[in-house]
Amino acid sequence: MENIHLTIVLAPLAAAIVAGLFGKQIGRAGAHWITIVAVGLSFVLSLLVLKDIWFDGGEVYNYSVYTWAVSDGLRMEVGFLVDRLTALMMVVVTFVSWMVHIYTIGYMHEDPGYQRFFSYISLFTFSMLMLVMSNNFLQLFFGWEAVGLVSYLLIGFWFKRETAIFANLKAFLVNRVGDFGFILGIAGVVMFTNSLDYATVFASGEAIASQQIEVIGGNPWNAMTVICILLFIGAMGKSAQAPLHVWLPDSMEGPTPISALIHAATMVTAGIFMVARMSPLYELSETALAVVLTIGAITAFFMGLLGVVQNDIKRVVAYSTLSQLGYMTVALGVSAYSAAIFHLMTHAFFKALLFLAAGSVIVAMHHEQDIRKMGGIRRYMPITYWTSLIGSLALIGFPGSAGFFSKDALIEAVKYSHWAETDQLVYWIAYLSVLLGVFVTALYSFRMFFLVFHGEERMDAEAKSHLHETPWVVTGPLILLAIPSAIIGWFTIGPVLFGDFFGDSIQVSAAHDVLARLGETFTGSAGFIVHALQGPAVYLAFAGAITAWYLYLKRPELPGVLRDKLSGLYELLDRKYYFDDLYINGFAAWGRRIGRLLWSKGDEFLIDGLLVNGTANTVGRLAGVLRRVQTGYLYHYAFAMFIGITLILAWLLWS
Amino acid sequence: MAGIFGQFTPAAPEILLLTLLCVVLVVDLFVEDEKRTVTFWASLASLAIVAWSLLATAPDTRTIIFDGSYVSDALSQVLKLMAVGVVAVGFLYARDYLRQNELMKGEYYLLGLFGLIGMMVMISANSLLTMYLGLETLSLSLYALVAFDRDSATSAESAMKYFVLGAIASGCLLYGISWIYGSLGTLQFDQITAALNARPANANDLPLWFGMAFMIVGIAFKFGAVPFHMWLPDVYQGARSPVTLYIASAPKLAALALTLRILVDGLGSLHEVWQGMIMVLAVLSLLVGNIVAIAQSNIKRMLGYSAIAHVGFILIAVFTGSGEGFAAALFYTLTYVVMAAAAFGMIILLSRQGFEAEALSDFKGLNARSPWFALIMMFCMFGMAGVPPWVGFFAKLNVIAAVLEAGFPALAVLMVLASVVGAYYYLRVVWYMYFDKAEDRSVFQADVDTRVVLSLNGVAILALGIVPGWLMALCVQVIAAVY
Amino acid sequence: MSLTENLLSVLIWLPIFGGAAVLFIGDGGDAASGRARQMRWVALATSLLTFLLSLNLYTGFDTATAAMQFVERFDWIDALDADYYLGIDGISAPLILLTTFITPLVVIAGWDAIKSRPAQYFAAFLILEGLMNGVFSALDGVLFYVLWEAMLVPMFLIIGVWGGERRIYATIKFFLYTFLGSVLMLVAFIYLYTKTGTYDFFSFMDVPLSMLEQQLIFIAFLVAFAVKVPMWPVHTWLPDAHVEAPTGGSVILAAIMLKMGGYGFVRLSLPMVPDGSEYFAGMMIALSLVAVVYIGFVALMQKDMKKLIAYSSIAHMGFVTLGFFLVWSIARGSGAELGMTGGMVQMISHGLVSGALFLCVGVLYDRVHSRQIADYGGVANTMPIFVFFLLLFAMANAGLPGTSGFVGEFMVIIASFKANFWYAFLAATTLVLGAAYTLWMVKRVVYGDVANDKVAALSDLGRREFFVLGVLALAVLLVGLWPAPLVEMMSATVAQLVEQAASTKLSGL
Amino acid sequence: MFQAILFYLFSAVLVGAAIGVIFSRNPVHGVLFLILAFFQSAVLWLLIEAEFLAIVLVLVYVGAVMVLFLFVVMMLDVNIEEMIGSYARYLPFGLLMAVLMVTELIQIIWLRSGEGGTTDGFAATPEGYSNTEALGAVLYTEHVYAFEIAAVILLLAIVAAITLTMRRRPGLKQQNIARQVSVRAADRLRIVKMQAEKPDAEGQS
Amino acid sequence: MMIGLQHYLTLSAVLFALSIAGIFINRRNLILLLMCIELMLLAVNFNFIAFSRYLGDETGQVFVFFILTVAAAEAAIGLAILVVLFRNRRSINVAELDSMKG
Repeated sequence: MENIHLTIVLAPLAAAIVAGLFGKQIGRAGAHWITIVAVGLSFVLSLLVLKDIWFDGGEVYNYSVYTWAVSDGLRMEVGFLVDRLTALMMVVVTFVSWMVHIYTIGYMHEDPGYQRFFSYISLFTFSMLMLVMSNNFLQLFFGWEAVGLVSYLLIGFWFKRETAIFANLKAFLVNRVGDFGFILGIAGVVMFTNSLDYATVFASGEAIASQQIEVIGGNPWNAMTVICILLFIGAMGKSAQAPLHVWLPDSMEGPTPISALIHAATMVTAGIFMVARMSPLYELSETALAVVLTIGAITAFFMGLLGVVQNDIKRVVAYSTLSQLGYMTVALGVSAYSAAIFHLMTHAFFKALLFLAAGSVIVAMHHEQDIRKMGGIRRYMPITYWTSLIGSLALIGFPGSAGFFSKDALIEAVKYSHWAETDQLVYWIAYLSVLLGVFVTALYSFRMFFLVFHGEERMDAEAKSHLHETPWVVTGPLILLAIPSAIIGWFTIGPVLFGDFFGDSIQVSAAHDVLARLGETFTGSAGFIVHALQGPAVYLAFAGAITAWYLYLKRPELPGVLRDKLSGLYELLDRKYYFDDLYINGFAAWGRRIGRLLWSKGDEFLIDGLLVNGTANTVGRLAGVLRRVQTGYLYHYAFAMFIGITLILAWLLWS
Repeated sequence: MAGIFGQFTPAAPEILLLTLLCVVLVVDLFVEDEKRTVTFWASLASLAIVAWSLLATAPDTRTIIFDGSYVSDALSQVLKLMAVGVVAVGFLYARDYLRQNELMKGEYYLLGLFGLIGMMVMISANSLLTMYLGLETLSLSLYALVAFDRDSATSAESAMKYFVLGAIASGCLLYGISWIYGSLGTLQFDQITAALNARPANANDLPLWFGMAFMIVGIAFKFGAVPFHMWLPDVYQGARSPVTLYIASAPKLAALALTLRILVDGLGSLHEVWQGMIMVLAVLSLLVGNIVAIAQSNIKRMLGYSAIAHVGFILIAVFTGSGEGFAAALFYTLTYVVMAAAAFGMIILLSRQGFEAEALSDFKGLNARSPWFALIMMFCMFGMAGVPPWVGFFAKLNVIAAVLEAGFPALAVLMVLASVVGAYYYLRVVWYMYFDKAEDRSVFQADVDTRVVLSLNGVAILALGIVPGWLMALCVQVIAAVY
Repeated sequence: MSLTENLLSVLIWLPIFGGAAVLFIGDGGDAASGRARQMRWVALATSLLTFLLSLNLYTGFDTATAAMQFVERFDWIDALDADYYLGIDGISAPLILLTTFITPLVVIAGWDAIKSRPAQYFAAFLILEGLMNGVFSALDGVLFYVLWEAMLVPMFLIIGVWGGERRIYATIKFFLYTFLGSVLMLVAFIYLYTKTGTYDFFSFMDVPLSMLEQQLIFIAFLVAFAVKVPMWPVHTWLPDAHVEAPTGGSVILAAIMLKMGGYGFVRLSLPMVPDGSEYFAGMMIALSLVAVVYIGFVALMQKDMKKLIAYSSIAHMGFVTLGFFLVWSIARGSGAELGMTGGMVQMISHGLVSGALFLCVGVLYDRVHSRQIADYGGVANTMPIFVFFLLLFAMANAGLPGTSGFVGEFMVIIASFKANFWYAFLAATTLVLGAAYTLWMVKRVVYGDVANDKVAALSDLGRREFFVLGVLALAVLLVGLWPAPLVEMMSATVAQLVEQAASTKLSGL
Repeated sequence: MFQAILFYLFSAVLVGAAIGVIFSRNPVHGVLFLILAFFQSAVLWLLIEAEFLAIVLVLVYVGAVMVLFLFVVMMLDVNIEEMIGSYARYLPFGLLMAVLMVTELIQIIWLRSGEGGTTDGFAATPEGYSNTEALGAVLYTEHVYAFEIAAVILLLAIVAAITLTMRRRPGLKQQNIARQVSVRAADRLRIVKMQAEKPDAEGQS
Repeated sequence: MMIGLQHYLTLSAVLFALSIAGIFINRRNLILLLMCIELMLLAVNFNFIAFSRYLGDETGQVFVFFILTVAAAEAAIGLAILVVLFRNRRSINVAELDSMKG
């Protein structure tokens, strides 16, 4: 089995290296074949692993591949932990990645950086697998940063575009802010356990929780809280939680396949995965969970709201991703880790689908992304249309779709969570956010759907003349992704949420275990639908969709009126709550200003100017003064001598 | 040798030198101007013979002859040999220059040999009288040498300054000697020591101190220590380069002998009293020398100030009053003389007919003109700056060690800081040689033998730095044998 | 007399004599002449041979002991009781390997790039290599100091002769700054000598010293090493020197000469004056953190690529000193070694990464003759292979896991968290700042549309450049992916160092 | 007492002469004042029975060295008007230094000399003592080495003085007797063979 | 009161100080400087002779003898330099001897 794990990880890496370094030699076809085969292999093997661990009851693998370094008793290793959580993630990652690989053939076929692109996405697959398969914090961090790197490379894939290279730098830096917290969290873990190994660390969770750390003098905080919050800062960066979300919409500058793969399905969910993985730790800190919950709730609702005013097709999907990530985070916050992972999985399918569908539209529209210039495309691109519809329904949680199961379960979990008893404020923030979020989700999803596929055709004649369905390499993955988006919830909700699918890989304390309580009433997928129809969420979703229909198909002039009436609100949303302004004109500008100040005033003026050159100049000036004593006049010379003698004598006499 | 002359054996080198000098004098008289090199070779031969006699007649132990006027010991042997060697090297470097500048007169060599006699007398002096006479012999030859180019106004000016100030200094020295004589009734160093040790505890030492102070003025002047240094830059600059080379090298050995003989041989028991004075002089020299050198644009003058700074180091070594310190001073002086000879040799090498290479900028682009001699000059400069692995570093190391051993860490720090300041102007020469473009592309006109010796001289600065052990050991031995 | 017995001497003297040979072969005044070609091959052969021989250090190294290995000892200066005493342990061996590894690369990198007086150029580097190897293996105060200072001379010439426009200012500043630093160390050595009567490092370590003595000696050492490292606020020579130095000079300066400072701290300060070091540890940590944060900000605003990398060097070296001086802030037996190991690894890594970055700038400079970021833009369009390497090294500079740059930073951050949350907090800002200044530069230079004709005319890496950068890239990745051999090499020595640093020398009084 | 009167008298003249030296504007006057000072000194030396040196001072010093001075002063023919300068500027400094120096020296001679500032006369010389003989006795025995060096110094002075001042002026007509005597006819007369006729016209063009 | 050692020493001191003052005061004529130096040596001679008589030891007088010899030689060389200087500059003005300074 170890060899299979290694193959799963290394096959994409090898393909990436070959495609990257020898891209010229193997040609375009060679590049896509080798990477597709490699990732396909990984997918198949991942399925095998999943099958082994799920159906055959295979053991959990936890072993070290090699020792990275040992110092002072701290073993830093590279190793794999393959349990059910991992196996599930592996399948999701490799599947979506595989789809994206195939899709890319069509999407990128005109691009000069074809080989490079395949190399990058294969490398990404490798990095993501390293992340999810890690059995220790070091490797986790490695994967964490490596996916960030690839994300950076891919966002800036079209490096001639000023916006793209701005976006990739921004993405990397914002992620780095998260990583800043993350590495401190890891350091904290090491401090209290002197180990990086998950198993060891989880085993000493109670020990950590019983200790305190004085971050600010005189205020001892619970060590576990500090560690968990620090780790969560990392998750906030990677999973784009407010206020570290700003990079994700900008990352849409990258080619659409990677928006699907990285910025929707896999990488951005790394934070969710990480917190779920760390459930034994988070369970021990109420405060940390409250933070997670609050941040998630804020992201879920407010970021969704932004989707309503976006006109870029990919940005709408991106804000939807933010919002959905917020949902997952909320699930984590209520200790419903399984629900978070479940939503992660369904979201991976339908969001990848949505992105790829959007990409399909974009390709057909010759890289036009503004939905105001689309409309009525349904007629030209039937496959894209239908798959998009499936994706959108899944996204808004149409009963029976994959998204429905995961999101409804999640909302239920929030509703019945222990927070209702322990902290009303947090509880209501979270609950209202997720509920209203449903409406908003439906609104922006269908707003986009209607504007793109229905209504009048607003594109120009030129674009219209070329408009036709995209080739099979594009539509194929759409169909393949549409299938799980539609149906996967039916089979999986039972075992994943209420069964014992995750086993020991996710640990929830009994007091927090809301899913177990829900599970008591769970009777099956159909029953779940029936049960859900009694709650508000489904109706809110319908309401959202209908509102969208009314505003954008029935009365298309209304949105303009509304925008004028609510100009303040619109401005706020349009400027994305001013986060970008704060970061760019605030932090970044001030950082540069501080840098310039320190450089010119500190280094150049004070240290170099005054101290270094100042000393040198002083010595030089002193030399100039002293040499004037040497006047050239004999009597002055003699004078100096006699002053010398007289002083020596005086010293001898009177000292 | 037997009979009554047997007692003169230790003084044989001086006697031989004087005899040979007379021979050279006569030879020079009968040589035509075109064949002046005969005088040169005769002088070199004389020096070789003297060197041989120094080695051959060296007494095993400290020997005092001429009723206490003359002492021969390990210290005198080392210093004399070095002086003879350096004078010989200086003669060689000077030859081509003198020829090109139509100064090839026997007098340069004659006066040089007279000066050497003076140095040897000083080195072997065992009484204040012989010390004074030796000093005057040396000084008078130097005055004459400085003024040696009769057509140069600057030479004459610097000679005049040197003379007047030198005369004042020797007047002070004499005044000091008179007080010492009056207080102790003797002029011989060993008797002075004895008298000092025999004096009653409550004796009035003030006259002694005064005498000593005046004598220190004489010593400081000879060395060029601040504030008795004012002659030095002017003389270095004003004299023709071969003369500067002469003044800058061997007389430092004599000055060291002067210092050690008077302050240690004679007045060693007054160590606590002279210590303070020497320290003040040394520190002032160190600071003034290093700082003012920065502002110089004439390399001879710059090296003059650098010499003042080096004197500061030597005097600090003496100041410690310990055997280690004296050994360090000896080592410093010996190695400094080697470096100074090479540095001025380079200046002479760069000069040619009607052109004195004395501006710092004359060294610009030397690396392009002659990489090898640029390297040699670099050795000199880094050596003087005290950068390892050149020998100048070990010289400074020894002094600092002696100072720390004597318990003056602050002084040691001051010394190294002054060295850093000093490094700047040495670096400037290197920078001119290596980093700047040549303004002057003329070819050197030196003969092969000069080039070879100059090269060896330069390489010695490096070689001594890599294996300084034997010389250091020698210095320690010499000092241990004497003090 | 076998090779292993005298390996260290060989590593010192082979390059020096090779350099002398190169100097004597000369270049005939013309970089393209046949003699110049011969001379280059001699230079390359010498440096490669040195590297190959130095591999014996690795194969023959016993990681189990902290004692000195490959020891050579002969009497040198009896009068001073100074010996020709060489030996290496786990902290010096990797640095020697780094030196011998980098030098051939520098020689290759300068192969065609140096047009004026190439013989002197190569000779200077070879001699410098020998001296650097000597510094890392010297165990005698005088020998150490001699080599330490002598190193300045070739570097002084390298910057001054082959440097940029303000080279004279830069090189004089470099020389005097570092000279000023080291002379105080000399005073400290001599002081210790007066206490022990020998210059043997081990007797320096054993001699008991009062607190005041230790403090003063520490300050003397500090000045020497802080300048070399360089630590804030005595760092200002570095940007100037780097900017003006020729590519090879920058590489050696960054890759190895800066390491002298760090090496000095662990070889001298910590074991010789442990109590003094402990007394000043807080200050040292503060200065290190200032270097990380302050310099990070300053680097952000640099317009000159070399200057930017130079400033980033200062920030990265802050991790080295931070790692070293954490020892006393961490409870015994729980990670002090980690910090020190991290510092050591950071030194090696920084050697590779910053060296490589300077080479990258050199590649651009050779083509465009500008180091200004503003003169570039869209280099990726014309030099994809180069950009691949540049990105790799930039990422390493930003401390991306999987590259060597991460290893040391990771260890030091983890160790500093054990000491104090805020140490780790400030140290970790490098994740953001390091990425910000490095990638911002990359963005402006590499990405975007072709900025001007010069960029449009750029040709991608030549064979030699590819080789040099490729080798460095492999090394960066190797250390990043598998630092265990390196760490293992150091572990015994680091453990002993921590022991020494933690023990007190006051009691022996 | 008589001795004391003589001492003070001659001392006063001596000091006066010294003052005259340093203040004289005309160097000739200066030399003459110096000669006066030497004479006074010789007398004072005689007073304490240093006869030999007193005589030497007059004979050698005044007789030779001072004449040399005078000679040079005359030879250089320096414009005296030019020499007249303002002493005023440095006078205070000079006097201050002099006063300081005297004060310091007086301190040790009188005030701190242990015996409280009183003084005895010099001890009488033994019977039959000859100053010259006594000096001669030690000069050629005990101090023979110094004596020889003194000789070297004088030789040096000769060589140096000649070096510095003897010069062959260019353009100076000199006779070389040896060459005149050893001259041969061939050196003086050159017989040139020439063609009897002028070259022809073609050659000229 | 007898005339003794201290009187002579005092006289010598006065002469010494006067010679120093002379060197300062005289800014014009080099010859006068040389004369001041002669005065200084005279002062020294006074000291030696006085001490020699006081100690009853001839060495001091021998020293004076040598000082006189050296002073003669010195005067010869000094005057020779003076002559050289005068030939080159047509002046022996002390205040004009400042071509080298700094």
